[in-house]
Amino acid sequence: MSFAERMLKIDRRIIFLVIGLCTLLPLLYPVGLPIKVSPEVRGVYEHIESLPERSVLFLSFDFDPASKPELHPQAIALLRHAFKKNLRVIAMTLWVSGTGLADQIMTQVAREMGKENGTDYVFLGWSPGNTAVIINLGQDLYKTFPSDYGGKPTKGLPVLDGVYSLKDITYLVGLGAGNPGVEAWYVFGKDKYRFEMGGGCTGVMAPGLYPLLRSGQINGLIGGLRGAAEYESLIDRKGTAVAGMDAQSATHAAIVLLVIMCNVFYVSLRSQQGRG
Amino acid sequence: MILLRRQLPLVITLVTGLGMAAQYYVPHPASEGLLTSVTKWLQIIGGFALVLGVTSLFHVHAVKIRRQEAGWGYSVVLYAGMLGTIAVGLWANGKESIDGVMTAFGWVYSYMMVPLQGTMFAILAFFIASAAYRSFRARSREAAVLLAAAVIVMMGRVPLGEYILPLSGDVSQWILNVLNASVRRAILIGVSLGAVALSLKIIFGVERSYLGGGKE
Amino acid sequence: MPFESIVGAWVATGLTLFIFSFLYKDNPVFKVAEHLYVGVSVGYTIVKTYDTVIVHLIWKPIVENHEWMLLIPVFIGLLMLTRYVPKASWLSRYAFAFIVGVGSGLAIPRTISSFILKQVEDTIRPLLTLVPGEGVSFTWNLLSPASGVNAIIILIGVCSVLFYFFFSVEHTGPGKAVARTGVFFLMIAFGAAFGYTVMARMSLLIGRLTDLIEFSDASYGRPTLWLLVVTIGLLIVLGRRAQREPPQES
Amino acid sequence: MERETYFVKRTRGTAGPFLKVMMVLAALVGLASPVPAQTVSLPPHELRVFDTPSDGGGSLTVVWPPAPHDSKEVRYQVLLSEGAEDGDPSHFKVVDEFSSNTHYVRDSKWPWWTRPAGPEQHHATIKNGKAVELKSGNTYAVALAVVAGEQRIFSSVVQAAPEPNWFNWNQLNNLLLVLGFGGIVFFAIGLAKKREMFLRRIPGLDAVDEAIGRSTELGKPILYLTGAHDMNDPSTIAAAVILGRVAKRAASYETELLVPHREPITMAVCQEITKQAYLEAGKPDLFKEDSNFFITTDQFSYTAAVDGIMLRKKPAANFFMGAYFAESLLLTETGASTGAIQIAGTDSDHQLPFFVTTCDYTLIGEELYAASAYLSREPVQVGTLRGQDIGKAVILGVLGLGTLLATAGVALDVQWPQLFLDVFKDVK
Repeated sequence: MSFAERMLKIDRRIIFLVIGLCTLLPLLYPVGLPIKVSPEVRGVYEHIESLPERSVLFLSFDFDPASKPELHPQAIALLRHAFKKNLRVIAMTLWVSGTGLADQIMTQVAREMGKENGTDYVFLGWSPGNTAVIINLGQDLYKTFPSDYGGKPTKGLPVLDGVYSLKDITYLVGLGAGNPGVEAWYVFGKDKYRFEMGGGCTGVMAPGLYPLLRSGQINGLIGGLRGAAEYESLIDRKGTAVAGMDAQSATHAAIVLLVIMCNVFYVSLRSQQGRG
Repeated sequence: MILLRRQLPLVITLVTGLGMAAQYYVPHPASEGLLTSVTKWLQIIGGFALVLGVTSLFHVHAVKIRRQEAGWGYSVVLYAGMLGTIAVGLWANGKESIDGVMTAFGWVYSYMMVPLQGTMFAILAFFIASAAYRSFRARSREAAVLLAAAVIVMMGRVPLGEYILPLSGDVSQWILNVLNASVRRAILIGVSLGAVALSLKIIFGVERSYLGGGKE
Repeated sequence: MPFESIVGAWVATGLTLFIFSFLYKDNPVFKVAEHLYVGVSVGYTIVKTYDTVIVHLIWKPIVENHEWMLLIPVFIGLLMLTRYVPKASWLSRYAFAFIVGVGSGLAIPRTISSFILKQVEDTIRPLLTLVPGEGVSFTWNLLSPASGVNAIIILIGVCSVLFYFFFSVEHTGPGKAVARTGVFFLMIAFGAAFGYTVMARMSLLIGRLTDLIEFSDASYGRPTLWLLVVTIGLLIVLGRRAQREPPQES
Repeated sequence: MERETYFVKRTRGTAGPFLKVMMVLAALVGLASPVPAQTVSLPPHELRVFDTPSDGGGSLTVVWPPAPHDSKEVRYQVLLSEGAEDGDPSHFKVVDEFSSNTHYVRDSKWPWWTRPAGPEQHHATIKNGKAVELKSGNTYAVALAVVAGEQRIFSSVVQAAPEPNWFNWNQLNNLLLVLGFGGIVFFAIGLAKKREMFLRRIPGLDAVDEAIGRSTELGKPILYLTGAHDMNDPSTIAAAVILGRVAKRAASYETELLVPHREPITMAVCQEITKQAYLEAGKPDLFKEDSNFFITTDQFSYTAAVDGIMLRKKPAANFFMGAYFAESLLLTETGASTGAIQIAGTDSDHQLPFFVTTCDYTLIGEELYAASAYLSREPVQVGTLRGQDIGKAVILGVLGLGTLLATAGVALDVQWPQLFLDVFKDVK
């Protein structure tokens, strides 16, 4: 067995250990490398920045705990920004298992920024029906959600003053981890009800949303933990995403190194076989 | 009976399908009212569909426990987890928090469901690393191109990469915005044509596999 | 620190480590956690469906606001559940016929407008730009998404990939060159997706480890450290036992 | 058109001197503020008010020709009287106000076939909303005012009633595309039922044969997975069709076939398919009921079990067809470490990068369906594929021609390419 062959056959648990350490060490001993902001993230930030006070921002938290590390910080950063700008926030989720997370995010940030439920924001909760919910919201918000998450009737809530359907909202940001997600909000929402919209998504979804970004169907995109970190640095409130960036750097470097090693061994192995 | 069991469902699909497609082009309030009602109905039916999806799992594990098949103990764990969650959930009226105070249901969610589901997917990070080392090989020119693009994007999307190779940020931005977007666009167009063709076949009864189940 | 948070930290840490034990190998501790996960999430879905659908979308509107029209979807929903009654299971077809019909009908025009027209519209861009006073010019800037050179690259990418998924002509002659171009475009896009997926998975790991680090704090009683020892111990004991018993084929 | 030219000429004729006077006046008073250096001449002419076409009612459209005073400083006000009386417009409610060099028809999104007026004209839409109440069926009086500094000049009052419409003409292109594409698909299916249709060779299928051949040489089994979805999913159906082909080859080469399942119904269907394949290969005696076997529905337990099979039995060829999720990487990585030839086919685009890097050959997205149609020759499948191909060909043509026309439009500074381009726009 040649050296290359032996190296390729090492127990994968050693690699597990390497990647575990690459994540753990930067988390324990952060370096704080600077983060550059991409135009995609800036798109969402600047649009929110341009909105007048009391504009209606609609946030849909379409993710579950599996994507919490990526989308939770995005949601927190967006909410902090919106509350700082004194926007009215309507939030909901299309993913049943995301209800608890969405509720936590809303209560936590609202408490921290001193915002009042019903006046400054409302959390509508979850509803089944996926895309049908989006259309129904575009037709009549009060029919889709007769009551909010806490069971209070939505009709007459001060935060919903002048809002009858998706046609009346100023900006929508869908935070999606899959389907239904950002695309569904475009196809079944914006396509007909014509509001401005931006998106946030997991790293896995992000490359697939670039055609929509180019065509202006969404005016900004926050992609994965990196996107969240960019947003955090834009609003100048460093949170978990910025804290995770060093570990992200280390793991990426490790993976790149592993891929290179793998291919070096592979090529040397092949040339040996070619000679033999 | 064939009429009732085979023909009529196809007629329902045809009528509802054509109706809802036509609705898109008709701005009249009557048509908008129809859309409001039908989507409201779908919302409620969606709840029943969810129950349907869940119950098959119910059944599979009940059988396992009854027959005491290999690993039935795990099925008991599953049942215990499910029944426990339901009991706690009903107790809390299905709310994770009431006026910002966490309920027992919220506790189960935050301290059991969130870490369990989160970790299930986090273990993939380790497997990617091991696969990166053992099997992401440039077997062909295509795979080599793929890996090269992947390495650039991986470096360009983290601060360290941009620090070491300042160009990688711009290059990966260009890959995503131009090359990736064009491919995704072609795929999107192709898949959409497929989806429209499938929907049309369903409406006109050429494709019936969705009717599935149920004895004649 | 409230009591339930401390208990919660211990439970969460324990379950996290149990799942991570799969990295060593598939083992009963992992399986218990995995099944518990399925059970809890199914239970959660059931509770949420009950609360949202039965209480808030059906019971309250019908009983309190007398929206009798809502009995129609309830009826259709019940038809769906006849799937479990072998003799009446054909009735469920009506429900599926309705859902699938409506779903298809809603999707067709919206897909055409959002994914075909919009995408075609954006791909068709003039390759030249008219600068007032300067006349027509071609922009070479790769970094500007709207530049002429990028418009050409996108056009080539979209067309060659569409052609690659074209099954009515043999990929020979000039067709082969176009299809090859398409493959290379595809591979670059897959590479980008690969990079982003790696990023996403690593983020998940970072998220879990952040929690574990938080729970190793003394205020929680350091559950991470203690439970790590317990999990490793369990794995060793279970490993010993598996060695003593003859291996089973499953 | 004639009337418009006349109007333009006339306003030009009168605006000149008036403008000069105003400028002198402004200079005299010493106005250095952004108050208009020029001012309005005439009341806005030829105001047209009508129900906004292609909408659900509750909206009126106002159209009027441009004027030489159109500039940033001069503003237009759209005035509405809730009653129908033809009264004094100065008592009307201001429902919209904007600079007079904006709101041209050419800047709006109307395609050429629904454009209510020439591109150089002004337009405004009054909609039922918070500020105004517009009810379908009621008649309203509308007027226009030009505001320049202190000056406010009114147009004549025009009456109109909003009403709901039965067709959105802006979406005509969308409807035609649906009808056209639908027609093509059904025509192609009909044709495929009547005669054999050409489909190009799918290179991946050659790789499948090669892999089976190698397994036979090495005397090792073949592992075949059908994916995570159930039998209702097109990808699983395609996987089952391809399994038929693999099983037939395996039977004729007398190579062992292993098909672990995670869904009981799929297993039952695949058992039938395998049996049929062995019959067709003339080796029914070699068929083993338990070559298709059920493991578990749980994603990761299934993966661990299949990985175990790969490590123990060391199959020489692994096939991954159908839909996959995160488990794909765990499966293909173990397979690669055992040195097997691996062939994948999936429409799960998020897993494709991993299959491409860890497998020897990958059927990408639609190729999986094409391979299945190629093998089964089922008219509906083949016809649909052909229909989609025609759709793609049309889009390719539109992209090519459209880019040429759009470029020509810019280079020659002409408008006529829009006649073609508007048809392929999403205009609402």
